[in-house]
Amino acid sequence: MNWLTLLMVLPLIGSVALAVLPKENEKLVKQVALASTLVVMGATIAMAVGFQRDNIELQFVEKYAWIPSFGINYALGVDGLALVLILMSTILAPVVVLAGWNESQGGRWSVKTFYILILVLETMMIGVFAATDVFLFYVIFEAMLIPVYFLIGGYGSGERSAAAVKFLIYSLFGGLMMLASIIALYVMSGAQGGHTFDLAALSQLQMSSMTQNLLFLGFFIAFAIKAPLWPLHTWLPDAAESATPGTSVLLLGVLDKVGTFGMIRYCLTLFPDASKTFTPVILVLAVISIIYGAILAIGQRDLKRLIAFTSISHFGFITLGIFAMTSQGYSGAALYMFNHGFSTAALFLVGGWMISRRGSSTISDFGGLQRITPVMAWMFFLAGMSSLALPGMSSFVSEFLVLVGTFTRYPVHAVIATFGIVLAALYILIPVQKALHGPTTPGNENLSDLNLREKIAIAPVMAIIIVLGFYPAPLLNVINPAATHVIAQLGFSDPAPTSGGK
Amino acid sequence: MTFTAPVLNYTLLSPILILLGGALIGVLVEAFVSKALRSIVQLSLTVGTLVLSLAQVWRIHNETSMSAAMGSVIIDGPAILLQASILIISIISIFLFADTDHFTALAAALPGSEEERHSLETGNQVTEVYPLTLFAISGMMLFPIASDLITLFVALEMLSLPLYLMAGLSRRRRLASQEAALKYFLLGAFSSAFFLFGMAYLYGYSASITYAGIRESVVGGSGNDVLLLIGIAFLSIGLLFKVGAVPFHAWSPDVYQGAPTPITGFMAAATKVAAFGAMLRIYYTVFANAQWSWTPLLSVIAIITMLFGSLVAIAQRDVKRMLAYSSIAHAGFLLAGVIALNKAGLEASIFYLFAYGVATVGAFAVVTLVRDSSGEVTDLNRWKGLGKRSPWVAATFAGFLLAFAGIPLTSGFIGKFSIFSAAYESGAKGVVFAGVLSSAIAAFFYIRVIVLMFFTDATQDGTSVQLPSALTRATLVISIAITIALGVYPAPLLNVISNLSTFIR
Amino acid sequence: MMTSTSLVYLIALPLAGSAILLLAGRRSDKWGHLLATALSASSFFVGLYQLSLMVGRTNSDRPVTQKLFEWISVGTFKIDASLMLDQLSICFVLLITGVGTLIHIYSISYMSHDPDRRRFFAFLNLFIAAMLLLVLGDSYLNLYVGWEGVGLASYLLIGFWNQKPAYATASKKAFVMNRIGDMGLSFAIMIAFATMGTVSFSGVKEAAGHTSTAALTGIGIMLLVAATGKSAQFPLQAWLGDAMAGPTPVSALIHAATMVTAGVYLITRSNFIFDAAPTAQLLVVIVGAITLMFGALIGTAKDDIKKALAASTMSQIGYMILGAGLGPVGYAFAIMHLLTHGFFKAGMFLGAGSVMHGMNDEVNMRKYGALRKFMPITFATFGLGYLAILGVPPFAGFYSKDMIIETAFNSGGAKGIILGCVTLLGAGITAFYMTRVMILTFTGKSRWDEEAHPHESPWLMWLPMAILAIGSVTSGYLLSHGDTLVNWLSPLFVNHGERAELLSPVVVSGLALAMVAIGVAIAFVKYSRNEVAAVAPTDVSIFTTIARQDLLQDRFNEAVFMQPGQALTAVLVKTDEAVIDGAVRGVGRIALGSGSALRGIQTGFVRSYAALILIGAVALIAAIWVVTQ
Amino acid sequence: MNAANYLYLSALLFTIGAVGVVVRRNAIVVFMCIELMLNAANLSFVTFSRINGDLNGQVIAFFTMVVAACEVVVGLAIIVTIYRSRRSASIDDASLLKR
Repeated sequence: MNWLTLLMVLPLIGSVALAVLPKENEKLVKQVALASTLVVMGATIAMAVGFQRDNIELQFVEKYAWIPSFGINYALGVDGLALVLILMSTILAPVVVLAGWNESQGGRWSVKTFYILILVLETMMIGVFAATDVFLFYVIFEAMLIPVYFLIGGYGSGERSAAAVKFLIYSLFGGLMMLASIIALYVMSGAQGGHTFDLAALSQLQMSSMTQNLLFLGFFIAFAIKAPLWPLHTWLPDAAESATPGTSVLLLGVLDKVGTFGMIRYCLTLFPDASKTFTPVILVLAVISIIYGAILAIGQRDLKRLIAFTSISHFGFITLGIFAMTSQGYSGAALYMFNHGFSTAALFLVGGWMISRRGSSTISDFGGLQRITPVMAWMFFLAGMSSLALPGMSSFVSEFLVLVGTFTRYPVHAVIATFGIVLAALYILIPVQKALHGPTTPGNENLSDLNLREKIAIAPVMAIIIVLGFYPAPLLNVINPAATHVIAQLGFSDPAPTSGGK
Repeated sequence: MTFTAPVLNYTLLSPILILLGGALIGVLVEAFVSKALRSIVQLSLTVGTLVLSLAQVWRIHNETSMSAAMGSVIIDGPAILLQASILIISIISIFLFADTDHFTALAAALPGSEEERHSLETGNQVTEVYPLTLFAISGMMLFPIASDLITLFVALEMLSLPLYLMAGLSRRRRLASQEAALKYFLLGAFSSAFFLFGMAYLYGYSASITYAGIRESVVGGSGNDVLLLIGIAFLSIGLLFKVGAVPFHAWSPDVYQGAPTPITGFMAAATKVAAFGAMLRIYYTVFANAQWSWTPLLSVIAIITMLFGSLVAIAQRDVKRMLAYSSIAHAGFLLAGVIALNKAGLEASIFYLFAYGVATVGAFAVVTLVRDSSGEVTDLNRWKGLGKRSPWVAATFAGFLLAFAGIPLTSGFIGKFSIFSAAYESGAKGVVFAGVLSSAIAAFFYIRVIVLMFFTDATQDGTSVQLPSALTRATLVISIAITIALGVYPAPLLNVISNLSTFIR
Repeated sequence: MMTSTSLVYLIALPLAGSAILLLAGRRSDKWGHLLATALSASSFFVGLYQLSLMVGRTNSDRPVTQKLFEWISVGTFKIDASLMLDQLSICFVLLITGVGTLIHIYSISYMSHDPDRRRFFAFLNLFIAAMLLLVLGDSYLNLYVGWEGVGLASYLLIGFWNQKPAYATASKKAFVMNRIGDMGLSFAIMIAFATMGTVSFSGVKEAAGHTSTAALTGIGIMLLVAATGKSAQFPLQAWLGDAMAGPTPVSALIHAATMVTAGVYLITRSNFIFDAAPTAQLLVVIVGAITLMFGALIGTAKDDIKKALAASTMSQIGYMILGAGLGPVGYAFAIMHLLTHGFFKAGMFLGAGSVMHGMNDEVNMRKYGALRKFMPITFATFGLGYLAILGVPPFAGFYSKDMIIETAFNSGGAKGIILGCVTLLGAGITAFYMTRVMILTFTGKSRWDEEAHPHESPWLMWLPMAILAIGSVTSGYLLSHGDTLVNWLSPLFVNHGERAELLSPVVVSGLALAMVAIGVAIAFVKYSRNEVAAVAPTDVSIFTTIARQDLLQDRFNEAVFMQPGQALTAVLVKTDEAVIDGAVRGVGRIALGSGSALRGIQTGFVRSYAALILIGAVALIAAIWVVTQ
Repeated sequence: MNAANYLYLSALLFTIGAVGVVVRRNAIVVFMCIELMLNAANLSFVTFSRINGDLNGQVIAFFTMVVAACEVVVGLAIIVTIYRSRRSASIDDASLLKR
């Protein structure tokens, strides 16, 4: 049974169904959208159940010729990492639909269009993680931009079109860098036994270290833009500020993961040596992102921008973990990707509710919410705690794994990165104090607290955050084999205890 | 010395002969059919001719590898493909001619003269554009299959002269239109002089006017290289002029803007196919062995062309000029295919030519729809909010723009990928990099237009989208369908191309 | 090691309590506080039960563990969620749950008028659970969870009335400064894992033997940093004073009896590291010494009763840290002082709360006076606590504090002398400022505002105070009689041979009492003889001024950390906009500019176009010429 | 006489023509210059035909003349219309389309 194709087709069916529905009946449109995302989620979980943990091979593999004359296949398959990310995406989708029930109103186009875009995007989100053919990956990687572009530009707020363009140009530029590398790979594969885009085959290519470095950069720049790594991050705050909360969740929670996912799946696998060559630089960039993002977050006045910058900091952690080349770092990073998806979702959704109620996203416009809207305030607080990786929250496990894993090989980087956790306390508690504590500022005396729909939407997110905080094993068991596999392939093994040189 | 009677293979020539016949009939129709029926008759005649010719091409497509007319033309795989592309593109663009509102009622009449007004009122619409088009097409058909210099030159003029005239036929802004014609004509003639001079030197170098003969001397390396090089250089000027490569591009923005939009679309698409077709044949067969001499020059020109086209396009405020510059940039990309000088390059170029041609026709078709009381509106600022007023038209246009930008799942991406990879394979890494870079720049202005259409609010200035006529709609639907189809599942076409595309030498 | 199945209930009960109360929301307003109290109490009884079991076993079998599940396992980094209860942690368990329960009871009445009482109890339960996890975790990482858990609880409770901006700020300050400490803890864990490959107490204890002193010192110092954060030790002490923003029961439980002593627990628990890392150990002592003086000095100048007590807490914990820094001999005494302090300081805080309760939340002691008559029970319990903290025999403090002073003297060499003197001096100052508190509050003339109607608190409040008072009278004797505690704990610590005694216990006690007497005397002279101003006099010595400003600790932090930090933030925000994003936008502008520049070529004149073509041709010819030459 | 000289001559004529196109304003004159270039080309053809000793060159020359004639027709037609509508044959006046 072609699970992955099924997963990709289901949302498309949903979007087609939406297309035929009448524009006017918005309620029905939303219900259908929600239903289809739920179906996809169910299917994904059903698939995940059948996943064999300890098998490091790709699973649920599918392969059909697509453009034979270029040796391009429609090839899908998942390892532990991809599976986890697909799970995350498909769980987040219904949450976003439910949480952003009304955010599609007041857009340039109809509610219907909004959800069609969302569903198309979901298909691509699944495909981009499942693709095992580099060309297919690239196609989806680029095509994904279009729906997001319209989601931001069409339904966002403020300088939405400018932000959308910035996002698109940035990403396209990165994408073209990657295209150049892909072309080079393709040509080389032709020279070395037949044109192909099969990831496994390409990873066997022989190439001079010079070439490898250049091609690596081509890929890495694209991914460093996606998962905003300092200094390629400036599109993210604008995009997040303008996009609707739901879009932001998909953008930061899922799409940006493609960047870090790509670093693992493509940079490390295709260019092991180059990866090692560039590791020092990348680690520094990662550490800078952690600290820089955190400090900038502290300095923000706008709630959405603040969240965006916290994400930049978090992506720094993920990158750090990936390139630490230890099983703890890798598993930590992988788990981090998953957790970040949910803690960012929590922050953005609750933040979004606060903003839509108050009609402003300036932090200082809030105040004393804890007295007026206790539940909403609590949810925001919990989301914040998860974002600053409080023990007991899932994000703690991943963050600590990253730090420990990094420390064993790159102590200095780890130590600097750890300062991020103090800054995290600041960038969360400052908005918490301004928005939730203190006397009620005029203008939000009679904001309404979360309604049932919103509670239902946020509950699973919180549940996941907390449950995984105490019991991350289910995910770790899936990730670990992949982790050890990749690390081993790169010729690394976890450093043995040094006994401090005694 | 004795003359032998020429032996002609009419089957292989039939597509062209059909076109010429149709054109001649068209002239007669123009003379004798009543003005009421004229347009409809002309249109159906033209379309019929084209379809017939296409059918003929289909019939001969597998009896290829034969030289007709005593080796002065060659019908081989690429020839078939190119001719087919030209015909298909012509068919979908001819639909746009149907809306006579584009064309002056009486080209001979003075702009704004009594005479003109009268013929407008009486609906005395001359329709010489159709036969002209057919003549041009037949020239285009001949251009890429010519295999000696005479035929090449004649074909060049055959396709150029009608186009010069057609550029001046616009009903609105006639002064500009005539100016376009003048510029196109003067510069065209100028460049063809270079072309001719180059021919002379090639003849001098090889003592032969057939491709085969010239290639032999090139391979043999006998003879004076200076003659050869000057020959190649000047011949190239003629060809590069036709495809609009920098610095021989200057005519294209003005002509594209001045000419009636349907003509512009037809010209931009079909001429490129023909010119590049001829170019590919010449460089791949005749000059292949002198590669060392021309690839560097061509590479430089290609790089300059890509970057120039993309950069200047950013600064345009007129849709047609913007498309003109984008077509310059695309000429640069296509040159990469010529430089590649390998089978992959040939296949890629042919695919690219077809895909790009179709998308171009479609794009200009959209341009014909955006109007106000005084005709077409090409000022980009007045395209604001198009997406709100008529989402489908805007979406279609966006589709073509994305194809131009080479976004995946559009034909443009496959074309770009294949042509760049071919160029890279032949070691032209610099060209590829420039190509990627300029694609990034290009993306910028394509997106700008999309933003204008979708994300900015309309200005109330009477700009409106005319409801597309059935034929225009057909053009739009066909071209967008092809554009998407070739992006999603190009395998079939690519297979056909790779089976057919080998030049007969 | 023996395994148990019931340890988890210690934590589960209060945790469940807080969960229920938070999720049930207003519905549980009626019975929430009762449930919370009951759960806390039941947890205490579980503790007693465990103790009874433990006493019944032989030394070696006393520690028990319970593995709940595998928490994190990646490569060699394996952490089980498992608990360990041994002689050390049982002390804490009983202290936490015992005092905790009393304070629950106290709060029922104290918070009865607060609309959010339920939330308050939820947080209290949360705290109890976290604190128990802290002391029961069997590895540094499990401890870390509790460590930050109590931080969270303390944040929530300090900011319980966070509608007052000052209080909200106080809670934020506490959390952030604690986070700095936590960072130290995570460093310690990382080093431990990198060098020893394990982070469980037992594992580290084994590995410590064959690990380089450098590494151990590193770990030790980082643990010390953690301790300073949590236990408000120098240099991370600044948050404790502001933490008094929380309701008084909180100050009693968290910021006097239990949480702030976590640092002492950490150091004692890590004895195997510090014993092997003398440098770190020395630092511990120094930190302790500095803090005990620091706190004492601040205490002398505070007019806010709670802040005065907070300062004394800081100083008393200084004693404990110092004690713990003195190595094997010191650990037990540190713990003993910790326990006794738990009683008398909690008692006094509750007393202070009771006073505030009667004086409608007035905290300024200059507005008290002569309350002895109006709240006799409070006076009695507070007084007993007072005697205990002074170290007057036979009250609790006498045993515990003198032990530390004695050990300090006997720690050998100049170090011993210095430490001894510091601790002695500290005792004196303590006597001074505590006497000051007593006099200002309970004796002398009344200096209250008109609307104040002081009255004794209801029994729900004085009962816990009374119980704690009994504790502060007897606990010292009980724990030290026949070295009960020392022997109880001894299996945990490697015993070195007895050190040479510099001074005999008797002498030390004599000296200590002398110092105390002096301190008390001065206080009497200063505050009892002459009139106390209802408003703090401003014409005071520079020392007083500085002391009133907590020895400028906040000013220092602001000048050195906050202001530069804020400046940096501001600068970065600007540069991100101007430089980094500016660069990107710049590229765009360049492209656009060059585009419009190149447009110039398109002049519109045919002849210039022809010229272009001609130029192109010439260029080609030139190129050819170059090629053929 | 050395045939090469004819080549030099034709090159010269070609250059004159080319420069003429660039420097002259009157459309007719410009057009004549182009004709001059074409004929220069013809001259080379004929010369080469002489050098190579075959007739192709001369055949082409004839073709060229025919084509040139067609060009004249088209060209004059365009120029005349422009002249009629603008009352000027200066190609510099026709510069509506630019940039």
